[in-house]
Amino acid sequence: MAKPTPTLYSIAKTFMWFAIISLLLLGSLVAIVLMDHSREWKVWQKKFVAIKTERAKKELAEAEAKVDKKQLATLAERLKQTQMERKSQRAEMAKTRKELEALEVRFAQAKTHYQDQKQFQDSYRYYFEEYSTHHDPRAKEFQKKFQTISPKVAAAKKEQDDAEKLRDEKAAQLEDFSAKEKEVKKEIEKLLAEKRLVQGKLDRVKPTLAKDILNAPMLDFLKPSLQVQQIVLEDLYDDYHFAKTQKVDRCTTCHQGIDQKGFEDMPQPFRTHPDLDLYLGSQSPHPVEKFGCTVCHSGSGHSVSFTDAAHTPSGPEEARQWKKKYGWHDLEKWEQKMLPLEHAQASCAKCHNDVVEVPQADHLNEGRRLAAKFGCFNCHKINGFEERWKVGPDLTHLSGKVDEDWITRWLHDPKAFRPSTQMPQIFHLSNHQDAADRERDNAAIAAITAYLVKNSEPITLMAAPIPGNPEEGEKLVKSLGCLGCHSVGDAKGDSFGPELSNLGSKVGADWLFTWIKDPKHYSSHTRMPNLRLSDPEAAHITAYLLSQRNESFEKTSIPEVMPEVVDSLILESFQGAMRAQEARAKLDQMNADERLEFLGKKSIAHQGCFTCHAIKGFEDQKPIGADLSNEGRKDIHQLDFGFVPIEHSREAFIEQKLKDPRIFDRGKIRSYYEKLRMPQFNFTDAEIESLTTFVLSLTEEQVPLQMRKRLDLKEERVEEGRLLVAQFNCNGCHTFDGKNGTLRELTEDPGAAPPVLDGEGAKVQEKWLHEFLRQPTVIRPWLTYRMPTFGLNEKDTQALVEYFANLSHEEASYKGHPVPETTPEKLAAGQTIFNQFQCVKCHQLDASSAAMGASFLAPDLSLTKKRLKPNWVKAWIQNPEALQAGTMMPSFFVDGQTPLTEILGGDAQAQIEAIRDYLYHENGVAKA
Amino acid sequence: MSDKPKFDLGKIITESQIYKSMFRHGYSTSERDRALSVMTNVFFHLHPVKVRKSGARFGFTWCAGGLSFFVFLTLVVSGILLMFYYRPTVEHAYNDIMALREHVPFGIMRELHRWGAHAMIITVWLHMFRVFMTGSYKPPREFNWVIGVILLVLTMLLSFTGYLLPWDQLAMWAITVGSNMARATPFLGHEGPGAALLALGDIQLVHSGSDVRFALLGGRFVGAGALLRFYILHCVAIPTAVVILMSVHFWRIRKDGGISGPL
Amino acid sequence: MIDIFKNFVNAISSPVVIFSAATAVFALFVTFPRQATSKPVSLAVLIGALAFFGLGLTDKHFRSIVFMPDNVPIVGLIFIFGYFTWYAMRKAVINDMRVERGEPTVEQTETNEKVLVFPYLIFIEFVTALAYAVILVLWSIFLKAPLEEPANPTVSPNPSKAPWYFLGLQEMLVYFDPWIAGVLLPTLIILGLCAIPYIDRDPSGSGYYSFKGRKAVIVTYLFGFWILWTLLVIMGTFLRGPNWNFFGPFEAWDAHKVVPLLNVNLSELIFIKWLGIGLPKQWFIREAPGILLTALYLAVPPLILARTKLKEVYKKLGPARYQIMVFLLLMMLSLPIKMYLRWAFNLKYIVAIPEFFFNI
Amino acid sequence: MAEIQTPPPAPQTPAGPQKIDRRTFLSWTGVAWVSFAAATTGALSIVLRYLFPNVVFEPPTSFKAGFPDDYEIGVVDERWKEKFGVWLIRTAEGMFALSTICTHLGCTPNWLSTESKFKCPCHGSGFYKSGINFEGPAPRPLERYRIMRAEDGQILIDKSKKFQQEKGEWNNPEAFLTL
Repeated sequence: MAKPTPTLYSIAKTFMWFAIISLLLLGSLVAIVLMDHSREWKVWQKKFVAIKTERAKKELAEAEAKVDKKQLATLAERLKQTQMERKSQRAEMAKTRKELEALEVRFAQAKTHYQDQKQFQDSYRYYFEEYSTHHDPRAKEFQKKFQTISPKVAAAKKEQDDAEKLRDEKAAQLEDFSAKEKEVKKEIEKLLAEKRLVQGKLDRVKPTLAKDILNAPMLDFLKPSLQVQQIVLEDLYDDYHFAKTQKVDRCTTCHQGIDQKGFEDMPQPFRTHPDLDLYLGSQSPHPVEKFGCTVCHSGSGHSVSFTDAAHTPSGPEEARQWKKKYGWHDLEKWEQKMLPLEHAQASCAKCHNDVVEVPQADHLNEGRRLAAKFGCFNCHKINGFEERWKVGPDLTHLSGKVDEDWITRWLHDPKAFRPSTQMPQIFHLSNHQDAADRERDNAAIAAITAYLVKNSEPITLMAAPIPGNPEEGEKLVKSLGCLGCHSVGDAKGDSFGPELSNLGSKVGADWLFTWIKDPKHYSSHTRMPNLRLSDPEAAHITAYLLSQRNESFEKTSIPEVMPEVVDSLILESFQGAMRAQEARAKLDQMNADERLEFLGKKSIAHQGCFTCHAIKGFEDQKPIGADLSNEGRKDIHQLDFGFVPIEHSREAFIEQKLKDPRIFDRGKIRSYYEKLRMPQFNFTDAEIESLTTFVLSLTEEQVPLQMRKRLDLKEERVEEGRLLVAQFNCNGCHTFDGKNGTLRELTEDPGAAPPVLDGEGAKVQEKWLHEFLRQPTVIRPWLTYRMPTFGLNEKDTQALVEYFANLSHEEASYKGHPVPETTPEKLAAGQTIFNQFQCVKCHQLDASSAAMGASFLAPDLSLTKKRLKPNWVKAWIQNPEALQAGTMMPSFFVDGQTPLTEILGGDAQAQIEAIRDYLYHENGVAKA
Repeated sequence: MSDKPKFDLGKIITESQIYKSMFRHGYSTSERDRALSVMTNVFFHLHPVKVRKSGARFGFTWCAGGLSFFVFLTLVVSGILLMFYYRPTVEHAYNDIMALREHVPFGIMRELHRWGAHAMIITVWLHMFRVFMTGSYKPPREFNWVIGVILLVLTMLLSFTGYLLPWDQLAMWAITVGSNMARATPFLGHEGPGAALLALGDIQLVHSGSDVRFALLGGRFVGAGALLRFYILHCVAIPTAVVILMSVHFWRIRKDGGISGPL
Repeated sequence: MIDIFKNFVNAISSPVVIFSAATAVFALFVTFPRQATSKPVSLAVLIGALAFFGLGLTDKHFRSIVFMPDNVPIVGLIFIFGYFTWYAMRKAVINDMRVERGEPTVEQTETNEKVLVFPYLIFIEFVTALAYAVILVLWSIFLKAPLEEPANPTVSPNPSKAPWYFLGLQEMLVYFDPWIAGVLLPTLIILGLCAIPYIDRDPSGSGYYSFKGRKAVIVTYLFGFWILWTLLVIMGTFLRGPNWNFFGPFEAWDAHKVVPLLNVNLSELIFIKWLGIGLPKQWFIREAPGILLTALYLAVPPLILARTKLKEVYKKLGPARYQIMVFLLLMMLSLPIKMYLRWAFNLKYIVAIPEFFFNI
Repeated sequence: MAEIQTPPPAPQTPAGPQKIDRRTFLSWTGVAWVSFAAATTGALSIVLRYLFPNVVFEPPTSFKAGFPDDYEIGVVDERWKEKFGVWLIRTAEGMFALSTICTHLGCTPNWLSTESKFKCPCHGSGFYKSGINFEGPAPRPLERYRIMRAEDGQILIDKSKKFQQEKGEWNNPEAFLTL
């Protein structure tokens, strides 16, 4: 016997290990499958299915209740009857059916035969044509074939048609047997239609065993009912730096009810979008399949888990809840987190970037308005706001206006003089609280004052020729229209211009008199218009405005400035630019006044006063603020949160910055010039929120052109105009373009208020409007308010004319509007009607002799020809109420009927035209 | 002519340590060295040291099998080089092929690859033809014949998957026509016989989104998914299988008695 | 003169003529291999083929199709395979004659002599590889790889063709449904090829060229390869134009060509045309004749042949192998059968159950 | 393999420390091979399942096609052909949506309005306006898609549900929108 080969271990035992390890492998595979199958979003989808099923069941019950049971029973009875009837005709039906079958066969045969023949005919035709083109002798052969077969085809066709006709007839005959039955069935169906519809809906949504199987692990590729939903956005892109990739939003995977009505009260994520008419709806301007979600809300559209989608809580409270409920955490590595809901409007600006106001985005618009009002763009670079005005007054001739002490006191605390002022607090803020910094601030203020006074250019001032009467002045201020821009004392007006209180503590009489007589004399760039005041008017107003003083402000003490503080600040400012010895030497060359002036210049440059105010010596300085062009997308790590314990998010930073601009210096050791410089505006919380939205809206993200709101020429013109309207505060007086005029609101008698300008473009002739804007004339003599002269340049004037025209969907034309052709008869008729209607009763030529109240007075009709568009006049006479709601102009032609049946055959249209022609006629109204 | 020892470069090389470390034999016409050169060389080792005279003749083998292997190697090399310039995405694929035509240095690589692919199909067919005509599939070589048939199929699949990659009309529609046949696979294709029987209630289980064609194309039609899948099949999956089967094929030639010959 | 020739060729060009003619030529070739491979005949065939090709190149339509970049390999393939078929057959004929004379075959004379692989075999392989490299480089220099317009899923080119090596299958689609032409038949081809060594186990004829002793096997293989595969590839590549219409080699591919294509199913033939009773509503009654016919086709010949002509084969192979062999052969023959049925009766489907995508 | 079939080591061999009886051995073997086979099959099916992505970047399968009045009676409307692969045909009674995929090999047929038929360029299949095939290799009529009214009254076409004439599915109310 051969020696057995040595063994190493028991084979049998190996199999035990083999079995164990195989079982473990199998187990781990099962684990993989289960892990892969369980996904967060499926939980939500299942919940939504449950909600929808519940609803459908309820609807079904309702639909069932609605079914008329009685009628149903009757119909069922009738159905039975008709069925019986049909059954009685069974034999007959069988016969017909048999006949039909035979006819079917005949038709099938005929059809086959015809098609068979036809294809040969087609083919012969082709070959005949082909060969004859190439002069091939075979052409003849095919011609013959074609000719032979053609009659056969025709015959076959006829046979087919005949057979078809017979068959159809027979089929109809067969149908007739059960026609009544079908009718009844149809009626039953009609009765049950709604129920069936709801039933179908229920069947579609409700969970079933089949659906469970199809959603089971490994099988869920076949036809799962739970599925990731995604919207692939053709024209929107995510910027991945190396390339732009198509945007994909899977938000609807969980937010399943977002674009369906009826889920408004559901908890998230199922709730319907609050504004389906504006967003998501297929008829809305932003249909979901085209815009998706993340282009507005931001976040990670590809993600289907709560945390990875980059949801952003609206506050620490919500954050805590989410952490508990969903295991949410802040996605640090994701740049574009979802915008908190209150700032979602920030995204509007991505596409609506060249309009003054984004429709329906009040929050963003308010932010933009505030930014414009407080002049954020004066210090910061903001795309789209480059060519704006300086928001602060011109300081070129400052000495002519205020004295040194006032400037110093003002700089120390502007709000102490006028609490409503727009001027922010610059000194003595939270990061300048220690004694040394206070000293330095005092020195800087003194230095700035010194610089401003020294660099103020002289200006000639006029003195009032008569002493003013304050009471008269007060009346004038209220009646001339100053309140369209300013609040004065107790009289609340528009807040566009500064509040005119306590001027007695600020300016001199000569300056004020000169200023209100001609604002452009003092400051060529001012937005303050010229009210064409007479000397007495100006004197009265001056007297009135100067009568109010702020005594406590006048009494505030001006802190003393220590020369060594001035020196140290100067030396500190040299740091980095030169060595200490050189700096000292340079300082030593200056005397005390020069030092103060030098420091003043340095401080103005440092604080950026020149960005809002025109100051001599700073004409070409660059703004000092941070570039905000991409602030809405700024990397969080680039924001210096310092040691302030707030959430590290863009919104939190911006809000905090606006609340206390200097707070991020807290706990830091910084030299005077290194400290944060943004001044304190004392915004309210609401203002801060709006401004934050605005700042978040500033991105350089490029939405493809075709997806942006692109303005057509008309809209562009309108936007240009809107900018001017905002700049000159037209809405301070007039109501138009969706905004109420402040002054109009303040006036009790609408007839005495500044006119409504809606439809102005359709109403007045462009040439006239152009002249009027440049040089206003009196149209409504009974009005005390005075249209001011804005000193518009040619470009702005034309822009405004275009604006009004385009706002009324009119083509602006300076060619004038031709006087309508007419006949003497018509003119005569016009005159008759004019007199009969007693037009002159309101449209008086001499308003001063008016015996009626202002609300009944109407413009001088002799201006018509130059001022109004003929078409408008016609429409106006026809139905004034349609053009201007609440007008005092009576409707003479109610429902297109005329009360004067004798004139012009009682034709209302002709009568209206006659009046119009009369108004436009050379010798018309003027003579009357 | 001097008496000095002749300068013999060949000798210097063959007697150097480097040469000897690489080759375990001398370079001479001696029978021993020639035998050793096959035996000790990993590549030549595919062959035995000696073969039947009849089997070594070109007239007998047409060298079709060896040539197929060589063509395969050229395709691997040119294919790898092409991969440096080609991205299998619908955005880039066409442009990258265009680049090979327009400006890539030696873009002729694409022609070498494409015509090489055609050539390989011809040589493989030829090889099979020769093997059949000489009855070389007969026992004991049955199994190697079967492997050969599989290699033939894989060769055609390699060519077929590569056909799509230029992403032009020719490519896309050829693959559309070709892959549409998969729709008709019984039970597994959504238009195949019996597929309609696989249903759960009124829900069809086999439809255009769950059938075998979808698995092949990664989509309901020839699109981005198909391009990527075909690229992976063409460059990785099928070549790997081919290399493995080729190894078995060559190994079995040796084990089954070398190139066939009469008994 | 040339035009008459071209017109003649075009006129007689149709699938049925070409297929029948090729089959006839093939039959002649395998019936008279000695004569067919003799020098005068082979020279004549070669000259004839070259002349046809050369003449063809004067025609612009012929040229445009033959020189389409992806079609060039098929031209090569025709000549290469033509040559090697001739070459293998010639060697076989010589060997057969030697066997007849009682001499050993050429291979047998050398089989016991062994030569060193290095250099003798290696060198052949090396030179062949280099020769191939030269050919490939020249081919690549003179023929640009095609690149058409970018892929467009909405515009299908007319005709849309699969890669050339699959055009045999695409051509089969004219006669069979996709599941047969595209799935069943290819699978059977692969399985059939794999099955060859398990069916043909006769050890004689291994390792040398021979014909006489292996006639049936070689004829079947060559018929399958040349007629059922290569010929269909050639037709699919060169002769199928727009709308998959058939065009002569010198005919312009006119997309508007109209040819009668209307085909009928067996059930329609029987129930409507012959019986005149209309199609039965139930598919299994409607298709009963076709199903029966198919079943008979697959079942009866094996039974009969096992008792008659293939008695010996049956004995040698045993029932299982025999059944597989006959099944494969019948499937192979089903293609020409279906082709001729189409040409003769316009028959579309023998069994047509579109309800289940099941058409034969 | 050979080792597996060998019976447990012969008694004279000094096997492992303790002997395992035949039955235990067989049951271990059984468990081992069954679970191994299951694991292998499982791994393979995971690979197969991996081939079917859960999300596909393909055009949506349903779309809204406007209102019925946008379509002329008797005209084969090709406005959705390019984007969704659908012909909308309005007849006197209603509308139906026809797939633009040839039932032969999936090419896109052309609508030849002069000849009033669909003709597939690939293999010459011809279809009537109704979608019924009448020439060429196409084995069956073109498919129709589900067509219905959306909640807002627009026509909604759902391509995920197909109706085949030869199965009698064209009588399905969702295959034809009665107007």
